[in-house]
This record gives sequence, C-alpha cells and structure tokens, in this order.
Amino acid sequence: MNETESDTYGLMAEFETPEDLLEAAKRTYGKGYRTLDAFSPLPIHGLAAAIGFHGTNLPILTFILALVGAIVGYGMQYWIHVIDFPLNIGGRPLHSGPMFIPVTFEMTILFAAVGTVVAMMIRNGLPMPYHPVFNVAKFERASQDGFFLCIESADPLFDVEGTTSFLQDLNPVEVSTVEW
Amino acid sequence: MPQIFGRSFNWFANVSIVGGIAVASLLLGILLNINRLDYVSQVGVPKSQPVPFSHKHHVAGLGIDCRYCHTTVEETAFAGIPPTETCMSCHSLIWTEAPMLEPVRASFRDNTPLHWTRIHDLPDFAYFRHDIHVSQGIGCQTCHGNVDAMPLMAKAQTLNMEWCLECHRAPEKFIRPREEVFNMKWVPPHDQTAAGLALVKEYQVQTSQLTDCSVCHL
Amino acid sequence: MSEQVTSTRQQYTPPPPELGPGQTSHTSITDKITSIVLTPHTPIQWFIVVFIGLSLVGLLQVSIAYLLYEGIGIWGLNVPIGWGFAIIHFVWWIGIGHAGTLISAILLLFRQKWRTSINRSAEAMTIFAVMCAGMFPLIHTGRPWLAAYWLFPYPNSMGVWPQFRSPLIWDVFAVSTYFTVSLVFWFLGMVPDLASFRDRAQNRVAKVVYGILAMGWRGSAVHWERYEMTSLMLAGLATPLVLSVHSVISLDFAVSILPGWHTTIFPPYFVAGAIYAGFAMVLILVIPLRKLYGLQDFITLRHLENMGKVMLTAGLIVAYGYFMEQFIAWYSANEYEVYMMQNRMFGPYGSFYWALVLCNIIIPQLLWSKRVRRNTVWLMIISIVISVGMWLERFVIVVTSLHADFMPSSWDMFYPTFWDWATYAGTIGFFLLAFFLFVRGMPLIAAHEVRTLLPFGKKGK
Amino acid sequence: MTASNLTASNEAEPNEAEPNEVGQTISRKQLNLDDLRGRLARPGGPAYWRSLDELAGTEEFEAMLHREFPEQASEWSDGVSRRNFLKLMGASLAFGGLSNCTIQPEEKIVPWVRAPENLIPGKPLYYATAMTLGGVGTGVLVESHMGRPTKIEGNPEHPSSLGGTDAITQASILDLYDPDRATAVKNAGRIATWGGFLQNLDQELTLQRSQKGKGLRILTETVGSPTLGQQLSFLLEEFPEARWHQYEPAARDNVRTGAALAFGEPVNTYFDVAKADVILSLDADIFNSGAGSVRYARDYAARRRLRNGESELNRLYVVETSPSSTGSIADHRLALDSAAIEAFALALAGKLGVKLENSPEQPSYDDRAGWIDALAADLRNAGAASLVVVGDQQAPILHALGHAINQSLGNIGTTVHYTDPLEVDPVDESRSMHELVASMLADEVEVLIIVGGNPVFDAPGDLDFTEAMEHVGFRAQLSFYENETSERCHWHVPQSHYLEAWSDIRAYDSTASIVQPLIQPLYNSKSAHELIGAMIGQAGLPIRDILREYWQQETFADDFDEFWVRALHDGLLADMAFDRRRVRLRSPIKISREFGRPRGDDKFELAMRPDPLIWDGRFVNNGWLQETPKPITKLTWDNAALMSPTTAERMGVDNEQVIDLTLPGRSALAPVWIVPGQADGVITVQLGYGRRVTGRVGTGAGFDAGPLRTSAQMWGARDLKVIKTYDRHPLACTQDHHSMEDRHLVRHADLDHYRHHPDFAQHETHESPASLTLYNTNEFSSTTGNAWGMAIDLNACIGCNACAVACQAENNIPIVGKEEVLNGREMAWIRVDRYYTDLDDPEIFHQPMPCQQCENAPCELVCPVGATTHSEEGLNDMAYNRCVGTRYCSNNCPYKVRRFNFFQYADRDTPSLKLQRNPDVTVRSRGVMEKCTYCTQRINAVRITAKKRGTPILDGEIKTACEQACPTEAIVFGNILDAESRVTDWKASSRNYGILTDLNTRPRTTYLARVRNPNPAIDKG
Repeated sequence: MNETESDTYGLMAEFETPEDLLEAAKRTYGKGYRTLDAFSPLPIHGLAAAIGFHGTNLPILTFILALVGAIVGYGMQYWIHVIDFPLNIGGRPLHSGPMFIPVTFEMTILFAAVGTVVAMMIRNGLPMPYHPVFNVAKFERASQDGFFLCIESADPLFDVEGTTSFLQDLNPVEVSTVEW
Repeated sequence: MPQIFGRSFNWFANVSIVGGIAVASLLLGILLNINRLDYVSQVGVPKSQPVPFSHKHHVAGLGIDCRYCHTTVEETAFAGIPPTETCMSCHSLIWTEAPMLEPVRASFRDNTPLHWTRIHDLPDFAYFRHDIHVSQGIGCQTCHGNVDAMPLMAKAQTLNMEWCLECHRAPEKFIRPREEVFNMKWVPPHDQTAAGLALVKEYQVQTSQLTDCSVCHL
Repeated sequence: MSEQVTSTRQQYTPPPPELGPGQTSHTSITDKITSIVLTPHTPIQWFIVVFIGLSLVGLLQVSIAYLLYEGIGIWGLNVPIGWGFAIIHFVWWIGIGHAGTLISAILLLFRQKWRTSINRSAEAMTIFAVMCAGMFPLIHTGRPWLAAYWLFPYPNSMGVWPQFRSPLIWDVFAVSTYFTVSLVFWFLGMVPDLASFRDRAQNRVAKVVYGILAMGWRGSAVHWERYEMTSLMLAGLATPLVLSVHSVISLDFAVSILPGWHTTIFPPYFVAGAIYAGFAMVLILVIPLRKLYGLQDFITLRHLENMGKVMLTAGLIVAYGYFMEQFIAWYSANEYEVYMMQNRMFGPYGSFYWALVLCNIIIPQLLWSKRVRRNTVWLMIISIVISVGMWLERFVIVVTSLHADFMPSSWDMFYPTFWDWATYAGTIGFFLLAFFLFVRGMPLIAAHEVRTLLPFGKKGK
Repeated sequence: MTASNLTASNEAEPNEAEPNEVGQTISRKQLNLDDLRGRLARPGGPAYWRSLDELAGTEEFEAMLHREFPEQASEWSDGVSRRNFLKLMGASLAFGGLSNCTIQPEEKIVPWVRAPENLIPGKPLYYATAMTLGGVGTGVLVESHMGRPTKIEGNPEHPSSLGGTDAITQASILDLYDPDRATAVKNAGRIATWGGFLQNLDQELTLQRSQKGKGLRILTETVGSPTLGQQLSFLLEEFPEARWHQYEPAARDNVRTGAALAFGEPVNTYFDVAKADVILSLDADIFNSGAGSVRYARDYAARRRLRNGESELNRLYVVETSPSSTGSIADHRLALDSAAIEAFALALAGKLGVKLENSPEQPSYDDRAGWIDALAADLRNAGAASLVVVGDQQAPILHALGHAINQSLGNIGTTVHYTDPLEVDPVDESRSMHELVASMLADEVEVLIIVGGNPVFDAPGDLDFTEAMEHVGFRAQLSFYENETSERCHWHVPQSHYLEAWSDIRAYDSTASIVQPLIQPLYNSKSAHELIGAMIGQAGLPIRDILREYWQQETFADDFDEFWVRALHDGLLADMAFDRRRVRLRSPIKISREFGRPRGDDKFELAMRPDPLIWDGRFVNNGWLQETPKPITKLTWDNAALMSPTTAERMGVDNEQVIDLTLPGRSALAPVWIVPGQADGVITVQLGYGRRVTGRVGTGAGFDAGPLRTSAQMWGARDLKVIKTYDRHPLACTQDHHSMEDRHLVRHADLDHYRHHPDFAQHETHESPASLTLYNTNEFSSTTGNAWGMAIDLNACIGCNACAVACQAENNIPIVGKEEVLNGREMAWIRVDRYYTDLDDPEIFHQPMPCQQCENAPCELVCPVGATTHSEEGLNDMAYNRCVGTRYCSNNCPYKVRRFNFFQYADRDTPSLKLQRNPDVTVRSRGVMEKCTYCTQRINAVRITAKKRGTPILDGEIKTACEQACPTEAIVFGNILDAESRVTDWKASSRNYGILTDLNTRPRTTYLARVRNPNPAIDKG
C-alpha cells in the first residue's frame, strides 16, 4: 500500500444505535473486510461474532488454573505436614486430608480468579493508554452513547476512497479518518 | 478527542507493571532470607578480643586438646571458658614478657577476669547443651568449624534453627565415633550415612525425639 | 407490580422496570452517574460524614497504638474468655462484607437484572468491610508484629511452618483470597465506567488519573466479549468463594470442642447471617445515598423491596439456625450442651440472648408487609435493628459459650473496656470514610451494566 | 559477672574455704551460662551487671541506695498501682519479638581468674539447711545455681519434712531477693553504717554496764535457736539487771500454758499421726499450720492410700469454727463456735470418764449432731491408737483437757509424745510483752533492742506500744523489712535472710539442725547472732565458730569435725534431739467458769487466726504468697471477715460489703466473705494484713485485725458487735463458681460403698473406647521407652497450695497483682480447685489442676503456628518463642489450664528478682501463652544424665516440682510404659479415673477417687 494510506490508521464510522452498528458490522464483514473493529459503550451480543471473532477460550484456561491451584494448595500442606516437618498435633494423623481441604479450596479459587483476569488483560492487550482510535474527536462518545465501526488500513481491501464510500452507504452519522 | 497519553505510554504501562512485580518479589526474597545472610548471622566475622588468642596456634601448632581449656564440655551445658589461671599455667613460664599477653598477666595479678567477646551466642529461648552432643558423637568441628585453622575465632555456622534441624532430623549425616569428637582432622567416611546409622543405633540416639519442641525450648 | 406502579406515572415510552422514569437513554444514564463525581459541588452532608469518619479513624489509630504499647490486656479479656470484641467484630464485619460479592456474583449467575444498579456500591462496601474485619484477627493476637507474617507459609530460617489444621489458618487463606478476588472483581467492573469518566472529565488531572485507571479501555467488541466472559467466570468462582468464606469463619467455632461452638449447623447458619447483615448494611448505605444524590431512578423502590425480601428470607434461615441450636442441645442430652443453652438464655448474659431474638427474628417479620418493604424509613430502621441483632448474635456465640464451659472452677465474666469500644468505633469510622471517598471519586453505579437495561434502539438524543 | 563483683565477693570472704566444708564455696557469684542467656537483646545489660556489683554490698552501693530509695518511694506514693508497675514493665518490651531478625548485640563472657573447686557452671548444687517459723524449724534442701539459691525443697532426711514442704517454706526463697527488703543500716531514716551503729550502741552499753543493765531490754521473737539462747544468757550474765522479753503475734502461748496447766511445766507436745486410727481435732488445722504440720499431713495421708486391695482407713473427726484444710479432708466435720467446742470437749471428757474439777455451773452441750456417744465409743475402741489434738489458738484449759483425754485413752507414748520445751525460754509471750510495755511506760527502760518482729504493728491493741516507745531513750531494731516499728527506732539494722546467715534451730520433735547460709548477705545485713554477739564482745567473730563451739560442748563426738560436716550435709545434728519425757497429769483439770460459757444471743463471736499464707504478717510482702489462693476461701491479696451464709443472711450483708467489727473500745473495718461450713455467729479474721509500712507488694493489702486483739483475748472475743456499712471492697477470688454442677470432676464415695464397688469412679461417665477412632492409634506411640504420666490422689490432697507455689518458683511464673486477679488473669500453672456440695454443712473437695497433657490435645489442633505440639514422650509442648498469642488454645482447653501473658508480667528489670529465676526455664514475654509442662526442664536434665550414663531413666529419678513439694505425696509422676513405676501402679488402682474423658481428650494426668470413712453410728443428716 502507498504513503497516503499508511499514515492513516483506518476509517471510522459512527452509528446511531446498536442495531445500526451491528447491521453495518455484518455488511462490512460480508463485503470481505477482515481487519476491522467495533466500539460501543455497552456489550452488544453478536457484535464480536459479526466482525469475525468466534468465542474465547478463557474458560478452559480458568479450569486449568483452578486445577493448578488445587494441586499447589494440597501439595503444599502435604509436603509441610507429612514430609518436611512431621509433628504430632493433638494425635491427629500427619496426613489429615479433610483438614487440608479449606486451604486447598481457597487456593483453587485464588489461582483461577486472578489468573483469568490477568489472561483477559493480556489477550485484550490492556493496559493500552494510547490507541489511534482516540485520535478521532468524537470517539469519546464510545464510552457513553456512541457506536463506532473502524476499518483499519492494514486490511488488504482497504483504500481510502473505496472504503469511505462503502462506509457512507451504511448510513452512518459520520465517517472520519483515524490518524496514526 | 485528543490523546491523553503519548504513544510511549503503552510501553511504559507494561514495563511499570512487570517491573513493579519484579522489584516487589526481589525485596520479598531478601526479606525472607535476611537471617541467612552472613552479615546478620555474623558467620566468619571475627570479633575483637582482649587478647588476640589464636586457636590455630594453640590447637594446630601446639596440639592442645580442646578439653584442656574447655573443661566442662563433657559435664554440662556450658563448655567452659578457661580461667586466667589456665593461661598462666604455661605463660608464667613462656612468653612471660610478651606485651601481647599483658592483659592476661594483669588479670592474674589484679585478680580481675578477662572479658572475652562471645562468638557463639544462641537466643535465650534455645537451650543448647554441650555435654549431650559431645557424648552422642557430635564433633566440635561439626558446629565450630575448623577451629584449628582460625587465627581469630569466628562463627562457622549460622546457628539458625533450620541449621540445627539438619542434624536433629538426620543425625546420621553428622555423627562420628565418640573417640573422634575432639579430633579436628576427622573426615567423614565415604559411607557416612551408613556408618552414621550404625552409630545412631549404638549410641541409642532417639531420632524420633530430636524434633520435639521441648528438646531445645524449655 | 412495580411496572404497573411506574406506568401509571408514565404516559410515554415505558422505561424498563429496573429503571425509574428519568432514565430513558444511554446519554442520560451516563450524565447522571458521572455527574455525581465530575462536579465541583460536593454536598455538605458528605463533608459531615467524612469528618466523623476521620475523627473515628483517629480514635482507631490511638487505640491500636496503645494496644501495641501495652498489650492485649487493655481489653476485657481473661481466661476463660480469650476471645472478646475483636473476634465478635471480625465476624460482624466479614458478615457485612458478604452482600457485595453475593449481589454481583450470585445475582449475575441468576441473571437478576435489578442487581446492576446496586452491585457496585455493594462491592465497594464489601471491600471496606473486609478491610475492617481483616484488622481484628491481626491486632487481637498477643504479638501482632510476629503474627503478621508467621501466619503465612513462607520458607524461613527457623524451618517451621504454619499449622494447617487450625481454622485460624483457614481464615487467613479464606479472608485474603476473598479480599483479593472481590477487589479484582470490583475494579474490573469499574474499568468501562472509568473510561466514561476519562472521556467526560474536563480537568486535565482527572483525565490523566481516570485514564490510567481505565487502562485505555475503548469498548472494542472483542474486548467486550472477553470481558463479559471473565466476569462470568469470576462470578462462577466468587459464588462458592463467598459461601466458603463465612463457612470457614464459622469453623473457627465449630471445629473447637466448646459447648455452644461445636455445632454442625454453623456454616449454613453463618452464611445466612452474613447475607442478612450484608443486605441490611447495603440498605443502610443506599437509602441515604439515593436521597442525597437523587438516584431514585436507578435504585428504585423495586430494588429496595427486593432487598427487603432477601433479608426476610435470610432472617428466617437464621431463625431456623437458632431453633436448631436449641433443638440439638436438648436432643443431644449432653450435659454441657444443655447447661450452655440454659445458661445462654437464663444466665448472666440472658438479656443479650433475648435482645438478639427480638432484633433478628421478631422485628424483621414486619418485612412481610409490602408497605413496610416499600417504605424507606421503615427499611432503614429495620436494617439498623438487624445490624445490631447480628452484633448481638456474635456476642452471644463468643462470650456466653466461653464464660461457662466445662470447668465450673474457672468460669468467669467478660466486661468490655473503653478500648474495646474505641477500636470498634474506629473501624466504623474507617468504613464510613473509605466508602464516602469512594462515592466521591469512583463510579457509584455500574453505568455500562445499567445501559444494557435499555431496550435496543433507544438512543433518544 | 564483672571483675569488681568477683573481687568484692572474694574480699567478702577472706578465709578461703576448707575444701571439705559444704556451704563455703557458695558465696562466689560467677560466670554462668544461664545468666548470660538472660541478657540477650536487652538494652542496659551492663547496668544489670553493675547492679549485681552493688548486690555484693559495697560501700558505694549504700551511697547509691541513698540516692535511689527516695525516688523509688515517690514512684509508689503517687498512687501508681501494682498493675501500672507491670504496665511500665510491659512498655519496655513492647516489641521484643522483633529483635529476632537483627544482629544479636555483642555479649561478654567473663571467666574466673582462679577456678574454685566443686563448682561447675550450669550444674546446680543442693545444700541442707532449716527454715525457722515461730521458733520452730523445718528441714529443707536448697537448690543453688552458681551460688544463687533458686528453689527450696523439703529435706527427705529430716523428720519434720521427709521431703515435703508447705507453701510458706516454698515461697520463703522469694524474700531473699525481695527488692523491697531492708538493705542498709539506717540512723533516723538516713543511711548509716554498721560500724556507726556499734559505736553508738557501745556508748549506751557502757552506761548500762555501770548500772548492771538496769535500763536495758531485749525484745526478741520466740527464740528456738539454742546458740542464740546461750548468747542471750551470756548477755544477761553481763547485764544482770537487764531483761529479755519475747513476743510474736502468732505465739503458741496457749499450748505452753495448757501443758503447764496439765503437767506443771510447759513441755513440748508432738504427735505420731501415723499410729493414730481415730483422730479428733478440736479446731486444730494440724495438717496445714503450725509446728510439724508437714509431717503430720504426710503421716495422715499415708493411712488413706487404699493401695492394692487394702480397705482400711484411719478416721478423722474435725470440730472447728472456720473450715480449714484439715477440716476439708475430715471424715466427719462439725462447725461449732469456740464456746460450743469447749462444751463439746467437756461433754466428751465426761463421756470418757476423765476426772475433772468442774466449776459449779456446767455448760451443757446440745449434741444435735449426735456425735458424743459415737465419737467416744470410736475413740475408746481405738484405744491407744486414738489421738485428740487441740488447736494452737484454743484456750489453755482446752489444751489441758486434751492432754487429760489423751492420757485417759492411753495415747501418751503411742500417738502423743512429750519433750522439754523447744523454746530456749518458754514464757507467756503476751504477758512478757505486757511487762515490757509497763516498764517502758514507767520510764525504766533506757535501751531497747528489738530483734526481729514488728511490735508497733502487732502488739495487742490494749498495750500502747507505740506510745511506750517514746519513753525509751535508745531504740534499735533488727528486722528484715523496714516496718512500722523501724519508723520509731533510732537505729534500724537489716536482718539477714535465713539463707544468708548461720544459726541453729529445733524442729517440732526437737530434732536439732544447723541453719547454714547458701549465699553471702546480698546487702550488708546482720543476723540476731551477730547483733547479740556484738553486745557481748563477740563482734566480728564468725557465727559459724560460735555455733561449732556451742555444739562441741553439747556433743561428745570424738571427731567433732566429722560430726559437723555430716550435720551440715544431712541437715540435722545426729541424736541431738531431746529425750522423750514421761509426764503424768498432776491433778484433775480445774475448769474455770468462763470455760464453755456461750455468748449472748445479740453478740457475735470473733475468731482471729494467723493467715494460712502470709502468717502473722511477716510474709505480707511476698508476692507469691499474696497471689496464692487461700486454701479454702480462694481469696488472694486480702484478708476478710469470714462468716457462714446463715449469718450473712441474718446480718443482711453480701460478699465484699464492708462491715465494722466492734469490741468494747476497739473496732476494725473489714469486707465480708461468705464461707460455707463456717460456724454460725462466728466471724473469722486473719492477722497480718493492713500493713502501713512494708514493701510495695504488701502495703495497703487487706485490713488490720490487730486492734481487735487484747493481751487477754489474743485469739478471739465473744462479745463482738457488727455495724453494716455500705462501702464495698473488691476481693480477688480465683474461683467464682463453687458447685461442681454434677459434672463428675471429683469422684468420691464412702468406704463402705467403695468396698462393694471398688471401681465406682470408673463408671460415672460414658466414654468412648480408645479403639473407637478412624486414626491409626499407633502412629505416635512413643519409641523412646518413656511416656510420661501423672496421677493425683484426691484422698491425700489437703488443698494447701504448696504445689502451686513450688511450681511458681520452679517455672519462673510471674505474679500479676490484685487488679489482674480480679480480671481473671492469674498465672498459676497448677491450681487447686475447691468445690462445695452445699451451703450450710458442705463437704469440701480439693482438686489440683495441672495440664492434663491430653493425648488428643484440643489445644494443639487449633494453634495456627504450631507453637504447641505433642512430644514423642507424650508431653503437650509449648514453644513460647513461637507463640503469637491467638489464645485459641486456651479457649479450646476444656480444663482451662493455659495461662496468657496479657501484659509484660515477668519483671525483667529488677536485678535481685533475676537472681531467683530458674535458669533452665524461659522467662515468658508479653503476648505469649504458657502452661504446665510436667517440668520438662527436669525431664530433659535427667534424660541427658541417663543417656550419658547409658542406662534408662529410673522411676522417681524425675520429680515434678509439685510432686516434690507435696507434703502428703498426693502427686506422682513417672513413666507409664514402665510396669514397675509408681505412676503405673497408681493408674492401675480401681480408684483411677480421668476427668472429661468423654471428650476423648485422653488425659495423661488422672485422679484417684476420694474415699471417706464415716462412722456409721453418726448419721450425716
């Protein structure tokens, strides 16, 4: 692609309502655009799917983390009380399984919960204080009541005129270029 | 809307998070190991003494037995620091003029004891007894290091509880024949553990009991 | 029914049941919620509360300093009563700390939309309540400067470890996990709203601060997808967690062998009690708040009423718990249990027991009446009564069981001292202070969740 | 120790010891690992040693004292309570625990210059000596660490002890180190010197010599020391006109007068309780008070063992006004006022056909309890194996009557023995005091030398001793504390503790002992021998030599040196006891008309008794005794007006309410304490409290009953009036609940029931069999061949609390002060629980409560840091240094034997107190839980000796402090795996049971049920 395109991050169209955005997203994707993103102040069901994002595998990760937590939790207690420093505590067996459960459980939750959040952040690439889309003046509505669709210049089908006119056809409130 | 943060902030944000975690865990690591630092446990740090007494000279050089000075090591908790008398028993005959020994002579003359600085100093709540260790085949050297190589006395071990436990959990790793206890040159046999176990059996060391709290904390 | 009520007042487009008439568009919602914070004007009442909070925190600092200087003896403890106010208040605060996570987690799982406008403040309350609770187990020890780290399993030069059979260690893990997860959950929920704050803030500093906190949230569809999933996961994890935490707290007592403590009913009955107390505290906080900041559209009577219902249910479970204690004591025919129960009711601390029955069982029955449930004043009063009642419950459990146990020769009485009270008051101050600072600086209501309540297509510029 | 100290102590003893002489090398304070231990991480370590310096009694120390004393005084005068004192302590240590991750401060080791013989650092030495109380001695052994006496034990060789001790003897060690004891010679309150005093004294004496000592008076306490007696007789030879008076408030005048009434001379009476099948005590607390009590208690208990199938018991009848230890273990107990007791005795005597010279109107005894016939029969059947004992405080005639009854029963020579008086000069002390005051008021006295005692405080109320003193020109006092009397003396000389000075004494059965010191006087104090010696030109003469001289004359031992060394070693002078006397009643006892005359109905009876723990007030500054609960009332830190529930009801008063006790012309304010089993209408008060001038501990504790005494009525009055006030005085009682609530804690039965159901005690509760468990029960069975256990025989326990004080001394247990006891924070590791069956005529039970060392210890399970764990040999270990103080263990302990340091209770700052500490036991800091450990330090010491010896630990080689102290051998400790051990034997007894075992705690401490032996002929209502 040439200079003119490379110095824009992409083109952004603002829409009136969630439906408009959802509709526009579907058509854009249908048109063949792939490197695009939609922004809204509230989660819109089907929107991610509409732009070609098919589910996340976070749950599996959560499960694995939970498992790790459980093993670490129980293992720690077993190692401490049976292997490293066995002591007679009130005549209870060294390996007092039932009494190791609460801590094991808490460790399970801790690992799973914190792990999931961290994973989510990483996958979402947050924190990311700077992002080109913020260059669009009206984008501040995106966290309040604005609904935006952005086609990035990185997309093979992207060319300023063509894409602009395409977006215009989706009867947006307005289309604006996203500076780098 | 204008950007609030410059481009570099993305990089900065991530680095600060990762870096923060790294620094925190580093500090924690130091904190957890503070008692293991030689600086804190004073391992290998000689202290100033009224007389620069050299174990190296007296033990290695002259081959004096530990018990010649530390007389009660086999009888009681306390190994015993020799009275000035003991020093003078030789030094009234040799090195009688040595300026280095003036404090000793002064002590003997004016009947004022010497003030040695304590090297091996356990907390008040840990009740260590020399007699039982010596009689059960734990060599001086095991805890005090190669005293015969120390011109000035210094701690050879941290004396941390975890260090005590090493032996209290598995005496066979350190135990030696009774007759070797005071031998500074003794080297453990290649099959120490096997030999050790035999000795543990012979000396009836109750390993099962050695990690009871009340064995050391009264 | 509430729909019907609101619709009488509404000719034009009926707003969703969870929202009041004023809130018809994303814009209005955002404006309202952000305006609480992003305004130079602060209501005088806010200053008053914060002032009270600050002075009580001062008292807290003094009493803790004195405690460290003198020793635990400044409290009214003795042998046999080794636990007194500290543990009572630990349990009391933890109990309160349950509503937040419960509302946001369990109600989320149950798809209860009405939760959206109260979950944020409830979570905040949770965080601060747990902070207050967390102070007690530490300062109630004889040597806090050691307890602070000896209770955690870290490799040390002594080669010794915590003793994992002790419920107190379970506490340490339960409470710290609970605190961490709640904190994460709470903050995560705020991120999109912090973005709104960032984008609406006029003054530069505010923009930067909220910008940092918002971590560059831009509402991308993909982000939303993962974000929603994470919340769901957290909710799924937090639900058993919140149940486990108070169960573990109850095990502090149940695992012991004391008559009055050694009871299998404790875990469920403590959890119920926690929900009970938690919702009461939420009401105590939101009823004035919605007045102060005119949030009637978000926290509608329907919300209050629902919470009233929850309290009533929890209260009945608790009542069942009391009854079961009685029954088992009698049924066990165990001389110590029987004596404990009689002593609890008719012994020197009998008055406390009956006061507890009054506060936790009798008075809350008013909630059966819809009129009471929809009357903020009544709700406020009942909530306060319940909070007192739950305090009494903990007092009765801790003190009456300890003061007369197995050995008649060592029975004794517990008299709280000034410092016992001062510490308690101090934590209340800390709680108020923290909560109102949060109100002033953070999104009090989860705007992005409330937005989802609007039917699609209403943008109403 | 520092150099200067060393020299000081060496100079203090220029005559180097003969190696073979025991008790000579001891004065050297030396390098001591244990002391060094005490100093870690403690700021001002040097100061500590500096002050030890001063302890060596240098001149500069006196000067120092001069500077220090006033400010200390002021600290106390401005109302800083004992509790605050402790608070101050606490502050200094607030963050002690933090020091564990810093570099340890540098510490010095100070070896000898020349090592002494037979003194090994860390090895305690034991010396035999004797403790004197009321002119009678008890043989003791004293444990000495590096020249510091730390613990007192009974002397097994000595007939008055046989190894046991009482609480007072156990606590007497603390006095030695009392920071408040008199420390310097004072002239008119200003520090002076001994030399200065002697000068001044000589002037006075030369004057006196010129007039044959006409104006010279010596006032001593009861003198039982033969040598001191001889010195006094020399003095009287030198000053023929001088007079020697004796007085002490708890004197046994009535005993002596009674004996004189019966036999014409004040012979000494003692008993052979072991031989007695039937014992009648007429208000005599023979097992816990007065001469020979320790031995009597042991002999009595020996007959209550019911060992292997034996099913016979002796029988004890007690008639008393106020419940006592003796009464609490009686088979039959009857509460009567003193008049009724006298009438009772008369009736009994009559029944037994004792010839009496009755007064015209006979008091009649209304035998409601139906005792007389049954008792008389029982006594007669027992024949010569019966015994009647009369209390020290009873009227002389009653004592005479007692002798008469014993004689008519033929007990003399079997259970009752007589010897010459123990006292050098057995006088009627109240009369003696009376004469002294008279002559003082008559201005006949110019020089008054008071040797011990505190007459200004405790002279009978009708004699104005204080006033009388003003008539004396020169007044000097030798006493252990500066007291009310010292204030009014020109000179005060600090008196040496019995562990600091040489002396000699006779025991209850006239066995003679040498009192040998274990340590040079800590301060430059003097003994009575030195003071009197100084007056007869023996100044500077070593008392040891004077003693040797005296006994050399007494014995005809060919080798006296050997005799002497053996005497010092054994703690008694071989066959130096008096021969038994054959005495007969001269004539029928003459019964006066007052005898047995009942009091008016509108009046109450006042009974005055020495306090069971602080005695006549001499131990009032002893914190251990102050905080030890009184055997029956369980009161600490106070005395009170004891009365029965009925009396209290009638009077309409309540516990702690202050009442005004009024006798004609005299009165005292006292708080009420209601005691079940007290005789109705009798109010009992204890002497010795209400001190105005003494140390910090004793000042202001309790009320002064002294004013109620007159030289005519030393022990009671029958015309007491009571005025209620509405003030309250809080009383610190360690036990608030007195009923057992039908919980089978103390299990008991009558002998008859026991014969049919020997194992009755084992079927009182249902407990799950040990096999009923999911756990592998062998997982922790001991592999060392030792498993420690304890058994306590409730048939032997008399509730005297000797065990508790012994434990306190052995385990460095701090005292906490009255306020803290009121808060329920007392620290006793072993407490003696006391239960009543009912209010009016209760049975009284004692139950010693050490840690039960449960095999399934509930406390261990709940400790979050593993500070309390189980040892291989079954001890419930407590690692203080690991404890963070959650107090969960204490909550979960069903026996409530764990104690918590709510403040910094242990005094870490007073140097002298540090000297007493047991170096083998950690001194606990603030915020730490502590508890009985079966004296694990003793176990360790013996285990190590045994290991080095290469043979197993022998039974009885380890004795816990409580076991060793117990006068009745009620406690036995040992290895339960050893089939031969005593503890195994006891636990095999059919009376053996554990308490609260239904909780499946499996305690290692078990109890032997109590079996009473009531007389079937007496129906217990």
